[in-house]
Amino acid sequence: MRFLPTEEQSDFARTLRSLLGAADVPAAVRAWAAGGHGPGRALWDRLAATGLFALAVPEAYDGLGPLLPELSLGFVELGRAGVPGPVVETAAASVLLAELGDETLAKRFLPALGAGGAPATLTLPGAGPYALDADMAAWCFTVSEAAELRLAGGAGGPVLASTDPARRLSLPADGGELLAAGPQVARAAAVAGRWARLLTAAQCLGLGEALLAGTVEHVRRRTQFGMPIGGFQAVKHRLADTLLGLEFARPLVWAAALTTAAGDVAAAKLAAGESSYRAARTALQLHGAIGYTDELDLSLWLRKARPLRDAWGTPSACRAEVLRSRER
Amino acid sequence: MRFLPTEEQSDFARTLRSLLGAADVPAAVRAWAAGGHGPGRALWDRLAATGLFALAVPEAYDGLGPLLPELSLGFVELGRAGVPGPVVETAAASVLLAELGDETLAKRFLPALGAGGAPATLTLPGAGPYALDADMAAWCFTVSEAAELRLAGGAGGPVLASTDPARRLSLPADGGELLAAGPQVARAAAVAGRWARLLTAAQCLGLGEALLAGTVEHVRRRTQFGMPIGGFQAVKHRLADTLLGLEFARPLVWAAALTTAAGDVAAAKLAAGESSYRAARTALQLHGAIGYTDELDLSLWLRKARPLRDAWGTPSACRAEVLRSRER
Amino acid sequence: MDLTQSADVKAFRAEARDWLRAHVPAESLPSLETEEGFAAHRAWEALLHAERWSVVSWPREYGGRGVDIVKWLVFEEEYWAAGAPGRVTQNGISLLAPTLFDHASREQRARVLPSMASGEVVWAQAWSEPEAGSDLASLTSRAVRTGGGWLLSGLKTWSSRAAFADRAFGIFRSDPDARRPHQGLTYLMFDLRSPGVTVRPIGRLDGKPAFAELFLDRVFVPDEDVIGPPGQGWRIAMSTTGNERGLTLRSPGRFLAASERLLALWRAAGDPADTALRDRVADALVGARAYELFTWANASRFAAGGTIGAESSLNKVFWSEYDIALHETALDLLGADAELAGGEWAEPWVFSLAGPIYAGTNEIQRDIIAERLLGLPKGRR
Amino acid sequence: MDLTQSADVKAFRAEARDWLRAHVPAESLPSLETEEGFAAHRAWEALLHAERWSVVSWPREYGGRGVDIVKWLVFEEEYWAAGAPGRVTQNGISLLAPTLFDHASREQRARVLPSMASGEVVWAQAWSEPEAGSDLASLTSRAVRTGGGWLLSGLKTWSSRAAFADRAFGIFRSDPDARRPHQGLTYLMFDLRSPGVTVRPIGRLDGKPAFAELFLDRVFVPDEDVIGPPGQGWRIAMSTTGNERGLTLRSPGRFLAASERLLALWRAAGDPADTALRDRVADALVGARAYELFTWANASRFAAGGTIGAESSLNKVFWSEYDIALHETALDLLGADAELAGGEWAEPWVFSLAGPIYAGTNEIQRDIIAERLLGLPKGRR
Repeated sequence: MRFLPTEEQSDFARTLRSLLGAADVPAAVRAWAAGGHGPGRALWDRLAATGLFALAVPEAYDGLGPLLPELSLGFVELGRAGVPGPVVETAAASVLLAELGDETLAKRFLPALGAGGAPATLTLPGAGPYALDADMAAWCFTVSEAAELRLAGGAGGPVLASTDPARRLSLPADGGELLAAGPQVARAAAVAGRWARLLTAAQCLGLGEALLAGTVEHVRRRTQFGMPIGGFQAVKHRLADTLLGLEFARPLVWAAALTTAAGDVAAAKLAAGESSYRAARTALQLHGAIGYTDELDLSLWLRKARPLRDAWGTPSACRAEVLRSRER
Repeated sequence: MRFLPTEEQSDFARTLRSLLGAADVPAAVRAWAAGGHGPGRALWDRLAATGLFALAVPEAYDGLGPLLPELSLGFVELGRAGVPGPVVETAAASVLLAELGDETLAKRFLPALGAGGAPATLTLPGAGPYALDADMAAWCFTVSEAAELRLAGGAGGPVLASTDPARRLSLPADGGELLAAGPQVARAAAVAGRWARLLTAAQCLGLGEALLAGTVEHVRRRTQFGMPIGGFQAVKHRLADTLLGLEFARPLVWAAALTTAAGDVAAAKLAAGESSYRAARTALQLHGAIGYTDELDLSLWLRKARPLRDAWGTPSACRAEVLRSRER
Repeated sequence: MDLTQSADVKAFRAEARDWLRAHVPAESLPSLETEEGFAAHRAWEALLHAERWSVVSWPREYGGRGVDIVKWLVFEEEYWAAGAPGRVTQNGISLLAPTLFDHASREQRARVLPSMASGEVVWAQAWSEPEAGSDLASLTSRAVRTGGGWLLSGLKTWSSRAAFADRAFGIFRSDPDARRPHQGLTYLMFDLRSPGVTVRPIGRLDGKPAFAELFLDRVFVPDEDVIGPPGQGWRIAMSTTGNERGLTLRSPGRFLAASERLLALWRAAGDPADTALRDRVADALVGARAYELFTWANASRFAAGGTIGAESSLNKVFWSEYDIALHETALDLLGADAELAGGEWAEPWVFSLAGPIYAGTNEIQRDIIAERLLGLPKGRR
Repeated sequence: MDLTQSADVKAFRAEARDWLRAHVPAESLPSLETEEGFAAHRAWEALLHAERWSVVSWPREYGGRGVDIVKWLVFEEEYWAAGAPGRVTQNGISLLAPTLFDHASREQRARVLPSMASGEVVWAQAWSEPEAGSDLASLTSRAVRTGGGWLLSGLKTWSSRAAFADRAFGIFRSDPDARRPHQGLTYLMFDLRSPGVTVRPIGRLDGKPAFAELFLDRVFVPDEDVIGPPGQGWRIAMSTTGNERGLTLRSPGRFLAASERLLALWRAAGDPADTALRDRVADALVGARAYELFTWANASRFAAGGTIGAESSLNKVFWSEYDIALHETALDLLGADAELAGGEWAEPWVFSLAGPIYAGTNEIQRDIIAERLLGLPKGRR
């Protein structure tokens, strides 16, 4: 037992981090929010080249996976950089199709999903009605309460503005091609939902870390009353608590990626979602008015924190799952 | 409308405060905890002489009341001083008997209750099974779920130690004289329960104020790292929040004493109970190890805060009542 | 100790309620942080003003009804309970007007207050600078003496609603040689359309231009627009910020109305089995009631000749944290719809997040509470 | 990244579990903060020691099994899951022993460790003084050189379990002329029954004598009981308090077991409709799991040759606040019975309340986290 990322895993995360650090992600996010997907798609292609999306696809279909630990570490970096787009949904759609065990469907969709050439979005029963970025996704999968998997014809209506404008929501179009139905779909959807929840947790963790790092930098620099505000004990303690929350969320994310147990995944999402939203609230308060503007890049992260806290499992839903997973 | 205590009301509170300030209440509390009720009874007699207990008794039965605002202001002082004994229960028993509208029972009990010569204890349906200080009470009233009011023969078993040893709990003896039964008892018990809840809220408020005042004094005096610990911002902010909680609980207690509405009483108990327990936790933390001993008088207040937070209505029960009172 | 209302107050309440019921727009106005919404809100202010509802507590000569604080609180309760629009004139009415009543000349009051009351002139505050936020005394914008007036230069920021407002007020460094940072400051009013003023709107988290930067380059201000003696700006401004934090900034009526809306949302959308959310709805109801009662007690103290000093910091911390908790609860009740920017709770939620920052950060307020109300040692502030 | 256990670890776990199942007393022992309970716990330690379970991570020569940190954590998990008694030897094992391993002579280790492992000698710490709590370096108790040893004088306080313990350890001012407060201190061990020692038990909130004051009046300590070089006590002690805060003070097994007990209580007593309490039970389960996993990650770092420094402050703040939240939840589940001092949750609740105070207050820990882990400016501490 060595409960730490391997050298290889750390290298992969570092590669993504440096790729994203060198890209102008904030510009891509702002363009995305305005409906200009070009820079975001270019970023997506570079991510795909690292093999990121292939980690969710079995080797039999030109993938590298399924490798949830690696994928989770990668999604921490996506969260840290604030990458826009249906990244979680694309990976979850890959899992759904791989779990279905339908050779034809797998061959039809998985190679393109793994190669990153076809961003996909997805709605699942019990996880909210809105599809993320259906206006740009190549495929929009939906699973109904009745366990029917369909390929919807994209967005069924206008984009509904989110409080994070880089999250473009819409209701999937009604109908569409019926791909599969029955208990196997329900089972595969449950697995895909767990992956979506975990990868969102990983994004939250990275997002929270970015918010904390940016705030630490700000309070060391910002001077009021003749001293850096980072020297005030109230500021120090609030940041200490923020770090604490994130540090104890991280191993939960790792463990959930190893066990994929429903209770572990819910615990990871709960802890990462809550601590990253707390990090956002702290960042806003300690930046003061400047943190409240949409001009500072910080706003791109701030606006993401609450929707991601709730996406693929609100804190309340995750707590309920933690106890359900312990029922005898 | 003048939502402030009148001069007369303030004078009454000041009288109690100075009476209790001059008495050695901590010694009485310690003796009480050890089963020695003498000093506590002497204190009780002096309180009775101010007319405190008569405020819960109608004038027709030698009382001065019912005057809930005055009584509530008085109970804030009892809480501040940490007075031991079934003070809330004695007042609530008076209300129960006055509300019953049974002339014989009223004449039998009310004059002695109002004069303070007969401490009484009381259990009501839905408010926990334990009677406070039944081992010393002159009368132990019980109302059953079936709305039977009985005069139990004192404690039905040994004193069960409370985490506040000055609260001596026991189950009332089974049986006893049946005093009344039926809907009138249920109605009177509901009114008595509201008074008990409100007077406990008032006690909590006084208790919290005493804890805050003692802690402020301590942190101004206690020096570490070459300065009073009250100069550290973390300490200052924690005490500021403690004050905030108490300051916003106080008007709720006043208003509930005026309206006696179930929702107002529940709100007062919730706010006063929670803020006084938070004051206790703050007091403990900021006193450090010395706050954790039973030698410091502070411990007498600290140990009371949690049981009083829950007595006659836990925070959860009070929240439920707040919403119930708003049902259409 | 009394909470009963006199017949006179009841009649006033009924009058206000009737008028509001008849006039509050059925559809909510567009956001007042947009040009279109700003104009619509200004029109609403004119309507209010026509019947003397815009500034009920002001003397009649300035457009008010001269009512006491009890009636002002009652009007606010009815105003917000009726779902009436946010007040675009708020910065002038609650920040500048109290200063004018205390420190301005009769001529200034007569010139400035009526058009403020009618919404014809909407005022923005010009306090903060990039390097002077919490540490307001460190501001560097200058007022330089010139013939018949002053020339303002410098950069002001976080000027709420300045994107669409008409005039602004603030303090400027008029004596750069003063020994201490809060000396040598002067309180002035100026026109946002004067030569030398450049207004750059700044987008809020939700993208709306809720405030602006003001670039000032030798902006002329005549002597008649100086409030109080030159050099006394800090003292004068502090009575204004005291006010901003105090009784008049956030009336209990707002939170009573918001908690009722939350209760309605809970009844409509809440899962009755979810006691975790139920408890938070209960806390919102209790908090609004506590704030209402705390305010009645303070109003009674006021009426009895008392003053409100550092207690206003308790007020500020309470309502700002309360407001966030209430809106977070609403969003949690909405589930997946919480995220929709067009929902009725989204904009007030974004607005609530700023509460602990503006009008003196809550960190500063807690310092004030600890030092002035509890007597703890002063920090290095 | 791996959480699987080797066959060897599994076998060790099974052996520990079997032994504990066979030997843990069916009835819980009386409180170890009473004389009777102290004796019962000492007897339990002897039983543990007889089968080398009392100090599994120590070398065999001192009574241990020489197992690595993974097996130590596994043993702790099994120990607490089995409902085994609190460890009366804990202060010696977790505070003094690490110092002895790092700084003592071979002779000292051979003399002190075996009787510590068996519970024959129970150790108390003697750190704090009335005026030196968080600010430990300001201590004034003295060690004065004398023939063949030192004479200790002064007053130590908050000495946990010293009411019934045998020996104590602490630091004393041996050079009153040292230039800085943390210089000129010496680390010594002494007998609580030596002439000149007066032990005054101090009652805890629940009345139990959980700690004591130690009045020392020229208490003789032979040179053989000085640990490390005289004058180096601060450096040596800091490695101990670092340890107290760190990996070994509160093993995840304790909290995993406590959260399981809470879950059982929830199933037995909880109202399934009360999701507010359900959420807090869920938080307790998640917190225990987080603490377990955080510890596995740190143990892996350890095993890879890393060290744990200021991270131990994260640990301390987490478990101390977690512990209170867990016990508050349990009490809230108990309703009216929460108040009964004889209930199984009452004593651990009282104990949990001290968590944010001892072993370095959480205020100090947060300062350390902010300064050493986040690089924020040092305060005036």
